[in-house]
Amino acid sequence: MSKHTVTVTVNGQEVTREVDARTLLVHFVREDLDLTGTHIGCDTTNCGACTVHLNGTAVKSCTVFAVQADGGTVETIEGLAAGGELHPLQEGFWEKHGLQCGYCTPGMIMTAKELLANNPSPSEDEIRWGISGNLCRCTGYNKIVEAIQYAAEKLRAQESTEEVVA
Amino acid sequence: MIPGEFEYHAPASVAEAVGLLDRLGEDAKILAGGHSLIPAMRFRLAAPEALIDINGIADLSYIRDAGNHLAVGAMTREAELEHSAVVLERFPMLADAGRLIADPLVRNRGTLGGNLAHADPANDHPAVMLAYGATLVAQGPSGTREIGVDDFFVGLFESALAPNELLVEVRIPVPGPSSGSAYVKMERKVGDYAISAAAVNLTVSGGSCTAARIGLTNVSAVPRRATGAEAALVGNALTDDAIEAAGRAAAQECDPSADLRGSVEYKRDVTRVLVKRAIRTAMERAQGGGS
Amino acid sequence: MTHNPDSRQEMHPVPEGASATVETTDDVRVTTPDTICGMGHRMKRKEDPRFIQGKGRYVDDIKLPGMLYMDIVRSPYAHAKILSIDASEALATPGVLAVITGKDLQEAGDLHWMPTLMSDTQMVLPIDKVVYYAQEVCAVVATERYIAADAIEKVFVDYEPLDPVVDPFEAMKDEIIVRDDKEEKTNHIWHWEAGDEAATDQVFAEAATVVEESMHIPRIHVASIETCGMVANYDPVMGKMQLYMTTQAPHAIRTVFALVSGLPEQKIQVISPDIGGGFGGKVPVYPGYVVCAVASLVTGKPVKWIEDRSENLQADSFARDYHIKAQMAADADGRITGLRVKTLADNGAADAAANPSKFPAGLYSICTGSYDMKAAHVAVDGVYTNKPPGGVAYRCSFRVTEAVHMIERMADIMAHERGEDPADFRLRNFIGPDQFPYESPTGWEYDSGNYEAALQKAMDMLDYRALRQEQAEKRARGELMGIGISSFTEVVGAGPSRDFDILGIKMFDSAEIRIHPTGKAIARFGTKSQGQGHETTYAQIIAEELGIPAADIEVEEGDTDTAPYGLGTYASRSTPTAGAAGAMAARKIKAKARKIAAYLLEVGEDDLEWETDRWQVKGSPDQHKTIQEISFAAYTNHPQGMEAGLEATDYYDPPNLTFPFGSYICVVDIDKGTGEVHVRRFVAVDDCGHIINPMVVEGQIEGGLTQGLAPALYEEIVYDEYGQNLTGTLADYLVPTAVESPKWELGKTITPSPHHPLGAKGVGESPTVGAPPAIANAVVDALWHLGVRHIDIPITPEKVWRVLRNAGVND
Amino acid sequence: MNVSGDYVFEGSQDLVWDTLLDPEVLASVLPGCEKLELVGEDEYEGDLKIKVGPVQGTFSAKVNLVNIDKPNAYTMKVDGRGAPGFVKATGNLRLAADGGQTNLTYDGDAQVGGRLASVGQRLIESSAKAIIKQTMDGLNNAVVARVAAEEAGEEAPPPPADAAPSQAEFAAAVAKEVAKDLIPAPVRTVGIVVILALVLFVLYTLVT
Repeated sequence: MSKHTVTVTVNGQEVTREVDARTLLVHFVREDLDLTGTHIGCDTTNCGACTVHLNGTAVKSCTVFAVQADGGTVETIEGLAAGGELHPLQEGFWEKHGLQCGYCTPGMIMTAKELLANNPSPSEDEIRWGISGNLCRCTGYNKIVEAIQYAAEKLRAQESTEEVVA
Repeated sequence: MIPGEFEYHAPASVAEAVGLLDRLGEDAKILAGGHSLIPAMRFRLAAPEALIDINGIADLSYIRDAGNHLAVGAMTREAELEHSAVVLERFPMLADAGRLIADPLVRNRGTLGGNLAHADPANDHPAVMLAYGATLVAQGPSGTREIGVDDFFVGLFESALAPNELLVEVRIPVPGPSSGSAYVKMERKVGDYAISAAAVNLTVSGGSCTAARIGLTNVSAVPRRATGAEAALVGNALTDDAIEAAGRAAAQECDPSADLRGSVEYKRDVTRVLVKRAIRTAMERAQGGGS
Repeated sequence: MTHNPDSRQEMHPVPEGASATVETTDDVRVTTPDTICGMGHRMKRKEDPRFIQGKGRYVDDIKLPGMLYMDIVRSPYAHAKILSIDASEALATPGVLAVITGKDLQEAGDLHWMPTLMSDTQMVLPIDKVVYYAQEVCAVVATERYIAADAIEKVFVDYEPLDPVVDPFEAMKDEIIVRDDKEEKTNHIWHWEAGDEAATDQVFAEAATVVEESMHIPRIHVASIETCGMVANYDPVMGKMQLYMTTQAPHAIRTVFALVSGLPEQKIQVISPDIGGGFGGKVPVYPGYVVCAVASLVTGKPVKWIEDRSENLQADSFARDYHIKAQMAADADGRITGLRVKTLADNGAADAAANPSKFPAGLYSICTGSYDMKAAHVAVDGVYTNKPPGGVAYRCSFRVTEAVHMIERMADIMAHERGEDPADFRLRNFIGPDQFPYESPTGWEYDSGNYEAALQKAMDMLDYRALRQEQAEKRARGELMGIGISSFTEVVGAGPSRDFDILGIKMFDSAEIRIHPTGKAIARFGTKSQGQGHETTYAQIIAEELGIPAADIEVEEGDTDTAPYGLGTYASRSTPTAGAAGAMAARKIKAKARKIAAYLLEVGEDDLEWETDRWQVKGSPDQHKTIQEISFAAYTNHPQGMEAGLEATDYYDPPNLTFPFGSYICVVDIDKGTGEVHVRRFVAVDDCGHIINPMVVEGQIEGGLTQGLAPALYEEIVYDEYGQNLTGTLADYLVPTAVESPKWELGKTITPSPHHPLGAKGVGESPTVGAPPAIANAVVDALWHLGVRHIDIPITPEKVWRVLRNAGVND
Repeated sequence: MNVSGDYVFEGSQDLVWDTLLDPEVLASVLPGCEKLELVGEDEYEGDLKIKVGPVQGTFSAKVNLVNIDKPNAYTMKVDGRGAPGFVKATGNLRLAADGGQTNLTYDGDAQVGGRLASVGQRLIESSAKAIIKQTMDGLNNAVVARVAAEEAGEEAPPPPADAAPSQAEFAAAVAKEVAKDLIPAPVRTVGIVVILALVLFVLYTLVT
């Protein structure tokens, strides 16, 4: 029925595409923009494998229409390693074996990124509740929590050095 | 699962949204957070011909201290309520519920207005607003009107809103001195609907209860207050027996359906236990200086 | 089909010279420096960089030019005749190219039926009747994913509903026949036995105490976060069929597909890219795969089919569903003397279990577990019901979870019946460390074990005796606390070719290593990781053997055009089979390297000794050639008369399976108001022989523990009496989140396998096998004094609540 | 799922029996009923468009009435099918005159299947209760109207013009019914025949 032109800044780059009103944001990211790092794992908004940031907030992109992102910003896993340098969360997941099959990892990392932005030194419980919208079937979550704690320390360390420098 | 086609409208103002509702009638649906509607559309169990996306309307998302009540815009996201200082400080029952709705990612999109207007007996806000005695402000073609929460939930997924009316604001009365409130929920796992939940708002003086409002979640077709449980408390000393009597009254007056979350008998007894726990927490909060 | 147990007595002779009683230690063996990173190092995984940057390549990420999309119309009835399929409106939709029905498959060469892994037959698409809810009925092929999704809503199937049979015990009465395509009109599929019935009866006759219990291990689902899918790409010009698919056993699928479709096997390439978790659910061939391949054949274009979550949960990848009646006998001293087990296996509409073909009940006869007893007898019957076919070996070496749950629950019931502490009861009944190799009464030969050491370590880790004291004090105050133990033994690494095959293909596995002139290497294997970290662990095995740094070894799997033939990854068989093949292939390379070193150093081969990464002259280590120098020489200066190059392949046929074990202790607190069970602590001590990468092993155990917690307290596929699946989405199939999953505490002991080249055993499944009974035992332990002896998993709050209220216990 | 209950109708047994078996009255009472025709000996066919909350579905329903013992009892078989799924129900209905009223008791079994049931399982029972109550109220209104008409000597009034009750009326009916439950009513004697609501509808909301 209704076709819409949407202009979205994706990982810092502005893109313009024609979409159906019903095109889900997750399909827009995967099929129209070929950013296949965002994954689909369910049809009931439960698993979180499709988590991206929409206008700076972590959302499940399978339950948002692409047309709702018009004029906004979307950040996906592919946008995290700025300038070839891994984000502390990517480093943490690698260092602490926070992933096995890798399918839930992009969504898990995007959720953790917002969690740490809101709460720079979360407790174990706050991390577990913070990622309770993201299902993982391989790891049993212990090492995901350790990976996020690793990233939190590194980000805090970076913060303090920046304060010293600034 | 892929939704069917529909016409998409993104009004910039409430008036424009209400105009669209009026014009398009029953085949148009409001799209707020969308986390109830979109999954139903993906399973083709809902196929509205048009969606009216009200996310673009600026002045519907706010948390304002309005003296004797907290004014919350209908499009306020659950996550904003969850992290709001005034809510954490002076509306602990709302804060209790805010952390237990679905999961953190859904709370970034789900809205207070959507949760209430949907009138799903399994949603958490209906019971909380019943216990607060909130007022809901609706705007239609001919202006706005106030609906008391006791009259808002009419049927299974049926609110008192007319087809061409939009919920725009929720007004939550500031709890009086020496009052205390709590929301206690039991769910099978994070993100599930409640097996049962109790929202209890008490005013206490000299160890006895002078006022009580109690809302229950997911144990009746229509969100309603547990008037029997309230009656068991008001005017009595808050002894263990009175608390047990209130729990029993709630268990008897609710009307749960059997499903994967439990049998009717089990849900009634859980309701009894949760009402008692919510009463005790509310009492502690009342004695602790009220809120 | 019955199976003669006696023929399996001579099953596993241990090769001469391998001493079975091996030392148990706690420390991980490390013989190579960090730079080489052989066995025992906590090496960061080589596969992670692509996953953490969203550059993994899963089946749904694959886009080919002109690719079409397929979607499937499914039955809303569990049992119904198909009167007609009206696809006219769908075909009239712009973008819809074809609707494929059972009749089309029949005409395309009788492809409407296919063999299952257990040599039964399964419908690809039905012609006259559907036999389970959500069964595939027909498929729509369209130019776009969204158009295909619209089109399936416009196909109208007229059904005549029939009464379904959903309860397996009802099914055994043959009042309703599920499979009327079979000549013998019965639902009874097979009967299978193991162990000596007469000896068992004798032991029961003499027993001082007999305990009996019935238990149902409910139907559960793999629910890996990626569902199943395929991109079939048939090139009509070259006659070549490329199948990108989510399969854990690409080679076996290629052979079966060749046999069924008639396409020549060299023209079929199965590519299993990155898989988003398999856990056994991606072993079988599902109807969607076959229809997708046929769609590509028919259209001459690539066709993509990706399951939705609800299709996956409702139509495939289910596991368990065993109805068990068990009896245990013990003498007056509390020694277990015998076990008698009767079981009914609900296979659904076809025996599509993923078992080795000689074992219709998988390795269920491991059910005597870690205990030394005189006699045991197991009898199992398989039956058809109106449910999806299966069951897969979900993170379990073919029915070992069902066996271990039964024996560990029975051990706890016997201990409690005798008023004994369950730990002391187990310590008395364990197979002693000096009894290995141990001949079990049901025909298994356990390679090595030290069960006391593992249980003692777990008890020490959480101060077991103090916990019992705390429990007693709390019980006196009316508080409910439980402590549960599970001391399991697994049998993994299928398996010796004399007994283990799938559809006749022997269950060896393979590795092929090729060293390049600059000393780097590429190694390909017949297995297929779905997250287990083979690209890292296999590299560490080769690094251990040849001293080539693991970082310099590229590991590949999953492409049948390049990888050597193998039986795939499931049942914790990768390390025991393909891992061993990697070691053996490396040793062949080391032998050739010795000849080249001898030639370069102008000494005899016997004058040389191997040291980490070089051949050196005995007594003067400065005279040596590193593996890198030897590799360069293999292409630039190899001895005349010897062929150039440095590579080897090995097809490893394990002489025996491996028997990992462990002891888990779980502490629970019970909410007397709501019946909720809270897991306060969970300690897991595992023994899987020598460890390749401790970090990866920890990840396998923690992941497996959460997949053991899931069926113990949360997950179950529920059918109503009409065969309707009521838990068909992740909103009702309760996969635990990080909040439900406890902070697991791990410990280890190391008892090497005497016959495995690296002394290693499989580990991926032990936690999923061992955890459920530990949790169930803890809950029953907390309630035993209220008169409850057993509660079936999942132990929901309502089940506990009913026990409490029936015993007069209130909040 | 077992569905049973009772209802009091304000009219004589014969009058209610006739009201009940009049397809026009039925069509006006069943929620979202767009058409209901008598197509054979005690056999009806109709289309029902059910809306509860955001979820709606169109069902084509076949209804057969069997073991009819006029005006005391009969059994109704229902087979409703649609894209969202299907409903198969059997209802045994018994009437007993009680002074000026008629006392109905009904019990039956309803099977809801397909996507509807797998996704909306939690709401099958509450939706069924809501639809049955709404149907009974509609029938009682029709009965009361006929009684009034007979007393005034006129013809039985045609069913209200707008055939299908709108959403708001549906809601009001349910609310009234639920409110009635709340007030601990004195034991009500129940009189008149009612039709078991044919189609159970399930609202699906997954996650707020």
